[in-house]
Amino acid sequence: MAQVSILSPLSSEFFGGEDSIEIDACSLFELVSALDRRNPGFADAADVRVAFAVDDVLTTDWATPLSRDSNVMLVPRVGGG
Amino acid sequence: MNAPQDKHAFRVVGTRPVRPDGVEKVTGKAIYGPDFVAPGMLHAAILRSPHPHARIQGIDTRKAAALPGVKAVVTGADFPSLQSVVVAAGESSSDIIHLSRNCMALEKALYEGHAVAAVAATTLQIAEEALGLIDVDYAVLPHVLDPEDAMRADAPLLHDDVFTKGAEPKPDTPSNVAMYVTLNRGDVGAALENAAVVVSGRYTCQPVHQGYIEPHVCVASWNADDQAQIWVSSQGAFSVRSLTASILTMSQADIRVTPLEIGGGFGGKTGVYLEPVAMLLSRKAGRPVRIAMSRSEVFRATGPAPGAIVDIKLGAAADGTLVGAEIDFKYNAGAYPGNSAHSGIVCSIGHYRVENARISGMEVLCNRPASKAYRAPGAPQVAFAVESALDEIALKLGIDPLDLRLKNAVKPGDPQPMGPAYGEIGYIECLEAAKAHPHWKAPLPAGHARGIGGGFWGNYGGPSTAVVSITEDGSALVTTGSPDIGGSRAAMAMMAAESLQLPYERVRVTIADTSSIGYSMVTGGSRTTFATGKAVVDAAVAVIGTLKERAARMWNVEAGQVEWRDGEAICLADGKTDQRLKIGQIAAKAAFSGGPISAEVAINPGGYLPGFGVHICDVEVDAETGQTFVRRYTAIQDVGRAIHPDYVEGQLQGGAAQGIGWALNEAYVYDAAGLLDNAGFLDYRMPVCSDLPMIDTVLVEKPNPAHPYGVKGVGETPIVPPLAAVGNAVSRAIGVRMHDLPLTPDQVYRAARRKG
Amino acid sequence: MPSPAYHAPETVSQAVALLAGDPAAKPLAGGTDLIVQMRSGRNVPSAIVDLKRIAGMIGVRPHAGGFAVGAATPCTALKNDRALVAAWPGVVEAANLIGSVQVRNRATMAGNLCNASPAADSVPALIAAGATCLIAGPNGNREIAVADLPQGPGRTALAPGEFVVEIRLPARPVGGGDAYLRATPRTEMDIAVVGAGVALVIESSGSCTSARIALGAVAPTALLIEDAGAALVGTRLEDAAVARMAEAVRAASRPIADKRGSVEYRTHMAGVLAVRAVGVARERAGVDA
Amino acid sequence: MSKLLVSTTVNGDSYDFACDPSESLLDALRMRLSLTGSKEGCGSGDCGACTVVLDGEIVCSCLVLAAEVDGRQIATIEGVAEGSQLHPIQQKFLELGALQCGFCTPGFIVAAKALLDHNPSPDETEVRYWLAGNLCRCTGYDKIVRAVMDAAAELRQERAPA
Repeated sequence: MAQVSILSPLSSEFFGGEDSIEIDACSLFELVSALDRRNPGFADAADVRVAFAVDDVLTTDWATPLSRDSNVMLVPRVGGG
Repeated sequence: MNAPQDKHAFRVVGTRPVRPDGVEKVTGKAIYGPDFVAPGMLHAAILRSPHPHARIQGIDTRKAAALPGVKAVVTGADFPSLQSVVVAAGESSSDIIHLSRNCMALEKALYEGHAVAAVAATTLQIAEEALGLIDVDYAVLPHVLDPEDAMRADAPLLHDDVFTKGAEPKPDTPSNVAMYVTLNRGDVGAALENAAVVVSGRYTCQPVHQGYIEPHVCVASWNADDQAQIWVSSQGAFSVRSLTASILTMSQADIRVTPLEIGGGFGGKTGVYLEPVAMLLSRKAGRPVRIAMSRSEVFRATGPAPGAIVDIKLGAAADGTLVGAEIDFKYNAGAYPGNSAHSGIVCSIGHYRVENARISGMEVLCNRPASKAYRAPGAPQVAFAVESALDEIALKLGIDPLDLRLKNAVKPGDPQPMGPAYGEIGYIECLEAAKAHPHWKAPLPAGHARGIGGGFWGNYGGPSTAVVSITEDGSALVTTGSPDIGGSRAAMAMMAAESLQLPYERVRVTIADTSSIGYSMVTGGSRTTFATGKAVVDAAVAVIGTLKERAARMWNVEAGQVEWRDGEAICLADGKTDQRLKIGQIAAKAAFSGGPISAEVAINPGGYLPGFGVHICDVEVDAETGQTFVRRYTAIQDVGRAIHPDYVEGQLQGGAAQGIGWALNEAYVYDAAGLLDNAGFLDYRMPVCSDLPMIDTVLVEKPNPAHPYGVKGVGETPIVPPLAAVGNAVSRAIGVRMHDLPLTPDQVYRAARRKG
Repeated sequence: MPSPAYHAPETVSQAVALLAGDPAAKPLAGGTDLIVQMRSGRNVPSAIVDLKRIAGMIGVRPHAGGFAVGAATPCTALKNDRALVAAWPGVVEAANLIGSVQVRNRATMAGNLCNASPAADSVPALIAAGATCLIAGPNGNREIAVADLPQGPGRTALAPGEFVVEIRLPARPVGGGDAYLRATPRTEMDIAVVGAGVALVIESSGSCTSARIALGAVAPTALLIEDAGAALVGTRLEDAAVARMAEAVRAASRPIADKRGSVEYRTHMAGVLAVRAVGVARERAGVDA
Repeated sequence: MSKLLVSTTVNGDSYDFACDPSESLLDALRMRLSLTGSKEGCGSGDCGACTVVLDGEIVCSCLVLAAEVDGRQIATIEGVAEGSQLHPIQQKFLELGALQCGFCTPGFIVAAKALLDHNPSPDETEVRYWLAGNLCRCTGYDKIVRAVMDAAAELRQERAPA
């Protein structure tokens, strides 16, 4: 059961304004699937628009194990030049 | 190899060798985008909308197609119809339909210069003549250029399929506001009410073009078997491949993109404009097709950075501690949704500890070319407002502007704007370096004034692939898929040489085409030396492992009994100690010890760290004429570690110059009809050599623990501080707060005069 | 662009015949305006008549105590003529503010004049200097004041078949000094927001006996502002006289607002630059400030 | 439109080519003679990337008609090095990292060489104004100016009597 915080505009765009939810997931792969079931379309966006911070560390490895008290933050990805 | 090493232990990293592609580039031999020729190639020209907003009711291309020498004509109708899906575009993302439509309009032209048709012919003259024979039936629509005008209820709507992302409740009517992003923490209202000083104001800056000197150009060849080749100078050949494949609904394996030398990009060459058009023309004509933009087309149809309107309220306690920030900004995204609002939020006050903040940002669509990434996209505009407001606070409280920033600057462990804690960042170190710099202490001559500006960029990692292989004579070859836009071949060779402990000259670097190496993201976002560099080092380390293994087999010892030192294998096994095998000796026998020696590494590294900087600018203002002369300039930045200091300094200097241009003179000028009136280098005034002083640099090196040599990435950050550094200097020079860029002589004169 | 014909005549009369025979033909000197206009489609001549192979078209020669500058003489070459630089430094400087070194190695004063841009840098300086131009045409040669050649943006007093053969500058008067200053947002590579050309004659007594003040980019053509000159004649260029001159300059200025400047700024700068140019010209006239 | 025949000398070699009357020298160099070292950044004389030497003076080759160069002498970036011996300006550009993308570099080198041919000891201001017709968007000009000044110093040393 990871604690998920969701930042603007992702919260409004996909989660009806909710910015904090609990999800049962053992990895980010599972988490993304679970979020997509709740809010269809999120998985496509996750591929290209979302960065994930697990316990304060931005991670690109979606297999990173999530524990019961992991904090996952969904951050809009910033594109460079 | 994972922890940064003591700098003095490096042999190659931190030195300044000649770049491997240098001689080709100083002798005119290097093949850039416009230099490439394919056998039998046709030349194409693009018909562009003369209206900023018009419905395309019909296009008659029959006369053009009948002109002798014309081999193919393409319009928006030739593009496959697509399902709306957001795809990665460069380092950001876009709806594939919008990307396709920006390459060629279908139902509406959304800005002057929007492509509406293209012709390929045996000569460029014939193609251009044919454009004149195309009859487009336009119904001209009202246009809008300014973001606040575009937000009005009666404003012309650009798209009926754009709904404000991030708005609550989820909107059911389309809008010119493409995105709305917010960040809230603490209680701003109370904080500002209790602040000792609150400054507020509206700051604006104009859209500016990246200004690369090489115009866009490509050659495409699409064969009857549906396999295709594209030769292009781009920041990302893989990005060209994936976007072209998506737009044309092709398999990515069928498109081979060969990167040519690239004449500047700064974010502006991370997408596609011409490639899908050239592909369609090529398929119709059955021959390779070249399309090259003129400079005017570059200005009319390719991406500026968004302009901005920023309203800010910033409050501080009497000792200078920042207590609250309220910021609302509107970015002018141009004709299609962009991606810069997020970074506007992040980079607004992310370099300071401000407990209470309410920040909101919008991207607003207007009838201008679609905005495109430009060096730290979205950061300089809002940083200009924040750093100007800070300067006002410093003046009001009588605090040294560097001390004010030092008091509030973020440190490792402080929270980032989006939440996670900062790692080993170096803003404090930069500010301290600024304070210690002779420039900061130098007395100002009469009529001169000094301004500073701070700022940062988050930098990035992203996927990269690298191959290191050992030749039969024991030299090393590095292959990557990251185009070299400013000397990165040198950095790759240096990191590989450092790792392999070979002389720099024994390592050579190739940028491969998309069919010859695995995926790499664009060269951009200050990610290449970090991410591709890490892949190169990892591959070199893997190769060292192989070399040790092969030496062990040659000595008949365990691999663990071999050490790699000074580019040689040294045997540690009893009875054989001090036996050595040079890399060439191992390489010569590679075929008999297990086969050729090489390693490919493909990674998506985390652990990238932001780069912080502070710039000091001295100006002299002629109050009578309003002319501003930049007399001295110093750029200070935490670069993690400089692999090749010349090219790191160059990034700081180039970014500073671009920022100075943004601050002083660069702007688009539109007439009442919505047509661009300065689509050339004469009246779009980028700084020339005589406009600038030497740009001093200080490379603060606080290594990144996640990179084998401590790299953080440097390219984006240097364009963030200059807008305010220049603006603050001019404001102090004339005693009037300057809110609106560019600070042309006309503007400065009028501001000084209003003051009287 | 459609390709025009190219001719490189060797005599003035051949050039006149080519130009007179084809009203859509254009003479080519430095090409720094014409070729840009051809490429942008703004000006597509049916034929190009390259003047540079005509003897005498390139170079500065003495003429009637002053100078004759061949129509195809690049601006840079003016700097190499010591007598010209000594006599009319303001004219030479004005011509050498145009574009870049590369551009000035091709661009000519005659081209600058015939392009008839209100912002042409050399024109106010030439007008202030009292320059004339020699025009060849189907009806023979004629000489007119430089000030009379431009008729409006892009329009000249040249009749079909006519072209400027040379620009003539008088001898430098005793006590004479000239100057040209312009305002641009950048230090180089820019078009004048305003330009001010000044030619003064100052007696050994310190009294100004002649003053010609010409402004560029404040009207459809470069303007000789006679009131401004009159404000200085008979004075010792005291501050009050110079201020009256500046006032006359601003009063005569009727600029447009465009991408290069606002009406307010241009009008203001016309006065500022005229004052500063008078200061430089006065120094060159050998009178202490 | 019939083509014009042009005979010219480029970097000391004679060339004959046919061109359109309105064709620029830059296009002729790049497309007819395959000398692609001179670049087109603007086509209007504002960027200097196409700088070549025409009869001893630098010009923007985009603002010269190919037809005009019949019988004249042209020098381009391809002729700056003598064989494989780089010119000191080229060498200094490399040593000081005075190029990033390198697209403007040929124009800068040709222009800088002309400066040092005219004026062996320019000061910084003279270098900056001479090079004002060459746009560079990558470097902020700092290292370019230093490279030219260093090359000037080296050339002065070479020329100085022993």
